[in-house]
Amino acid sequence: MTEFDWTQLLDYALMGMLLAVGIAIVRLRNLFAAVMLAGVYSLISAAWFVTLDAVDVAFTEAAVGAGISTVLMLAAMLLTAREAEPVKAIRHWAALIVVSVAGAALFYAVGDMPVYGDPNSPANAYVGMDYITSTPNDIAIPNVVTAVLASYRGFDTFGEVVVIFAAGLGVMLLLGLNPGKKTGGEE
Amino acid sequence: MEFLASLMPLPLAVHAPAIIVVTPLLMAAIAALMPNGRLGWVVTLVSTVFTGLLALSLIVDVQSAGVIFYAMGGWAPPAGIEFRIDALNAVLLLVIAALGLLSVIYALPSVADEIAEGRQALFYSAFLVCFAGLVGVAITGDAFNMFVFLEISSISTYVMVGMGADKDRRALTAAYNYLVLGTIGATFFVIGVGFLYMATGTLNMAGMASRLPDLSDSRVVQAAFAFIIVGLGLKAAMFPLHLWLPNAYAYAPNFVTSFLATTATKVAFYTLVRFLFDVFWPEAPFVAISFFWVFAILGIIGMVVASVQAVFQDDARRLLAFSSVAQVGYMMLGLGIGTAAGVSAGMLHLVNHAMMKGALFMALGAFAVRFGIRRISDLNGFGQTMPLTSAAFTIAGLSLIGVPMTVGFWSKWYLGVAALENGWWWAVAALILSSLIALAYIGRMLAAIWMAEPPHDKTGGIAHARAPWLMLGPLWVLAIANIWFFFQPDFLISLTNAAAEAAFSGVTR
Amino acid sequence: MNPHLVLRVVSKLLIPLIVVFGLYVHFHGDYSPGGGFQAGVIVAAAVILYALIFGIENAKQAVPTGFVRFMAAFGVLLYGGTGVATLILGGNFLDYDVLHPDQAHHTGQHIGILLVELGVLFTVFSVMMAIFYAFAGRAPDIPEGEW
Amino acid sequence: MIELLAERFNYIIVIILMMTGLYAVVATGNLVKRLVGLSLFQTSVFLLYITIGKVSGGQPPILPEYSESYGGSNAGETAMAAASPAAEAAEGAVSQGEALQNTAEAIYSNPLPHVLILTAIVVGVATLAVGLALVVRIRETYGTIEDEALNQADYAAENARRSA
Repeated sequence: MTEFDWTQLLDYALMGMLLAVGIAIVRLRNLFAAVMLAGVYSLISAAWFVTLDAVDVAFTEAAVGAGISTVLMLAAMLLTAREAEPVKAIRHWAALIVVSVAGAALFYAVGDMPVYGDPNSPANAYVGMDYITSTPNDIAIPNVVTAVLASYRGFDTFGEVVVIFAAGLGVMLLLGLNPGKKTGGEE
Repeated sequence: MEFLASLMPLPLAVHAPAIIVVTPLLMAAIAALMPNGRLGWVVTLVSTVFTGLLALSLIVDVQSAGVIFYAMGGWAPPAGIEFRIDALNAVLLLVIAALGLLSVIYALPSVADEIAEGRQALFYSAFLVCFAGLVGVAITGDAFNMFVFLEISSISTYVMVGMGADKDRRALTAAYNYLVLGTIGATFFVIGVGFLYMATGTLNMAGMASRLPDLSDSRVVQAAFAFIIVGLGLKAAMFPLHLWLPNAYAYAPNFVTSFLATTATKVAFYTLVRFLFDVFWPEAPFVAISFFWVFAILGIIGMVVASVQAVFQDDARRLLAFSSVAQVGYMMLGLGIGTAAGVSAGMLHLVNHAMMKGALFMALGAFAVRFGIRRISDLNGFGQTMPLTSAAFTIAGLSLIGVPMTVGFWSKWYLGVAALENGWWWAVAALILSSLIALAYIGRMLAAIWMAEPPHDKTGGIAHARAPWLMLGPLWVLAIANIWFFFQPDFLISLTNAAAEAAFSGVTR
Repeated sequence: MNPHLVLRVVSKLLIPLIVVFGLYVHFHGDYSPGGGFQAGVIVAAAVILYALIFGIENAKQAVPTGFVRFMAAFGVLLYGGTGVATLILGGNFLDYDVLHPDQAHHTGQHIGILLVELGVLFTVFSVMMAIFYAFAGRAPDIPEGEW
Repeated sequence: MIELLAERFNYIIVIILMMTGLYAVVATGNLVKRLVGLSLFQTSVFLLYITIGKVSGGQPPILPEYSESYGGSNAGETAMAAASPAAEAAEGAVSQGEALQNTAEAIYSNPLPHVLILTAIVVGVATLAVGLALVVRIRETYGTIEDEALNQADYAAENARRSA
């Protein structure tokens, strides 16, 4: 590309912020701060999703990741504890081993990954792009994401509704909707 | 079977792959609205009976047609999601449908005993969601759709395990640990699927399979393989990724344990077979290496170590849970042998283990519903107290050890034969060793049941009790199946041989 | 003077706007980012805001727990029911084309997408409310000084 | 080598982020913080998927509105438009053809990863809700949400039962 792409600078800035926030979350022991930063992390991700053209995802991530999840974690934190105990040395090393093995496997693969933004990569040259050309003929709505979500892969979305329903069932079963007494329960 | 299937009206038969998943999901929503547990149970029973009939008709269809495809939304793959049923997942359908139905019949007295009345309807709803999720995982032909169904079944499972907290608070921590490890597993699986998508551009498993052989040098594909194996291994409780299993099985409500132990890890095992042989292909260098160095080795370590751990348990259900980890080891060994005979033996053990573990956990649940016992020492003299339940327990226990006259013998026989074909005499030695340890831990329970002094009631006589018929019925069906299929093994062996053949012929059309 | 007066007035103005925005996000999902899921979260956020300002008991009168439980199941039934309707009309599961004869404009697809997104909206909204009721009902009273 | 990495810097950052989240899950003994780590891990995986689908110079996969009958911009009207059998059938077909040409000219990013991640976000929040509900119950039953303290409490209870 001959012309310098200024949005790349924005990308770099967002990635830097994600890294900083991510590491801060790991190091913080104050749960309130960690939870709020997790919300910030989601919000920055949402911003990056926008520069990556995933506006639907950005919208959802902002509403769910930065909104609902944060509120949920705050509520749970209020009911449980404000401060986490420091990480034990043995767990620290165990975690480092797990992370290095998984990270090594991932870095091993980086060399064969398609170049960032490559329009001819297998992922971008096959089904994904076919949706763009077939949606006007098959479904005739402008938002291709909605078309794929609700029609082409509508069964996935049905599963998604069921997952949410299952979570609702779980919360109703475990906590109850009218928690007057201690162990919950519907009646 | 053919007769039952022929009763199915044609539109039902054509759309059976969709209906078999959607029925329990819609019924789950209806069960959640039921005012009391008994009605919830009726809804659940109706939908599992219906699902069972559909499963039978699908299995018959697969035997005649070979492979059944179903395009969701009418969109042919790769644009849409495809369901795909062949001889391999037909076996899983049979196991889930049969054990699901038996567990549901068994559930009414067990759930009434363990779950608060106000929550029973929701509980049955969660069960149906889990049931549908497992069926969906078994028959979907789309990798991402498989993730969605894995999570449907997993989330409802975490909840159901946590519901054991009314009896034992450790159910909560068990459910939490299961949730964290299960979610890590699912996320690893998603990373793997993402890498496969990156390399092939499609999510349809058959589509991936047709494009992957040209990409065997791609590091992305190799990393995808590693992440998928670890992710599914976590869900299948493959040693040493089994840490969530013992507590989850030990403290969940009895009915949940007997359903999960017979289906959930089995479905995860099936997904491993599907990915190893069909999405990837057994000749690929990294897959070939994994047969010996991952599945055979870890399988054998798992079946010996977990068996030894089982010997030292005091809690009866925890003992059986460790035994389940060992049994997963047997299946992994079958997979690791890497031949059609090995896979067939692994699948045979999958079916047989569902029969024996189902009966064992159901029997413990029957003991619990009458006397609220958990520990092995509490089983003292139950042969006189609850003879019917104890007899069924004994049959299933012997089957678990693998003595002749029970179906467990065939599992080990065919595993041993398949291992010897590879010249793996040490695998046979490990099989025998693990069976001897199984003799020790089952023997310990049988000794307590039959030889120890029975508990006495207030008048000084021996206490007598009978489990509810709804519990004894499914229990004895499984116990008799354990003997019946020793004498009539051809049906099961033809099913699993066809499954192995289907695994080796790949998923391309 | 009630220290929450400003909050009360502002939220009374905001809540209807949030609900309208949620519905906009829902019904405009075919044309712009958004859809049933985001809309469900936004509408739930409006009710949660109401509960935070005016108390959970008031919110439970507006959106009762029984209604929440019913709508969560109803959303699943609506989504699945759309699929069953397509089966009865002779298509594959979720094949919306059979819902309407006008194939040139793909009206069947539009009806189908509208129905299933409504299902998503109902379930997501009510599950978010269920989660909120379950957690908030247990919250200990936090002295204002602590924040 | 430098160039190879520079062209794939997005994956490298995303991998580091994923591993940060995974570390938080495994290392911490606090049950709430472990769930925070889990959602960090999952969000980073979402980033991985979305960067796969990015096309340089692309725009969001929302096509220009190619049919008059769907041109309304106000919410209520468009909702009706979606369901109404449109009058101008012929016109619609023509403008659809034009739209096809438009789509061939513009570059769009890949919509499929977006759809997958929308589903995955929902699965993530569902897991989080169930996990937090369990944590709240654990806290109410045990009085702590630290792993070690929980193990000790179980161990002590087991010993007490055995000696009784």
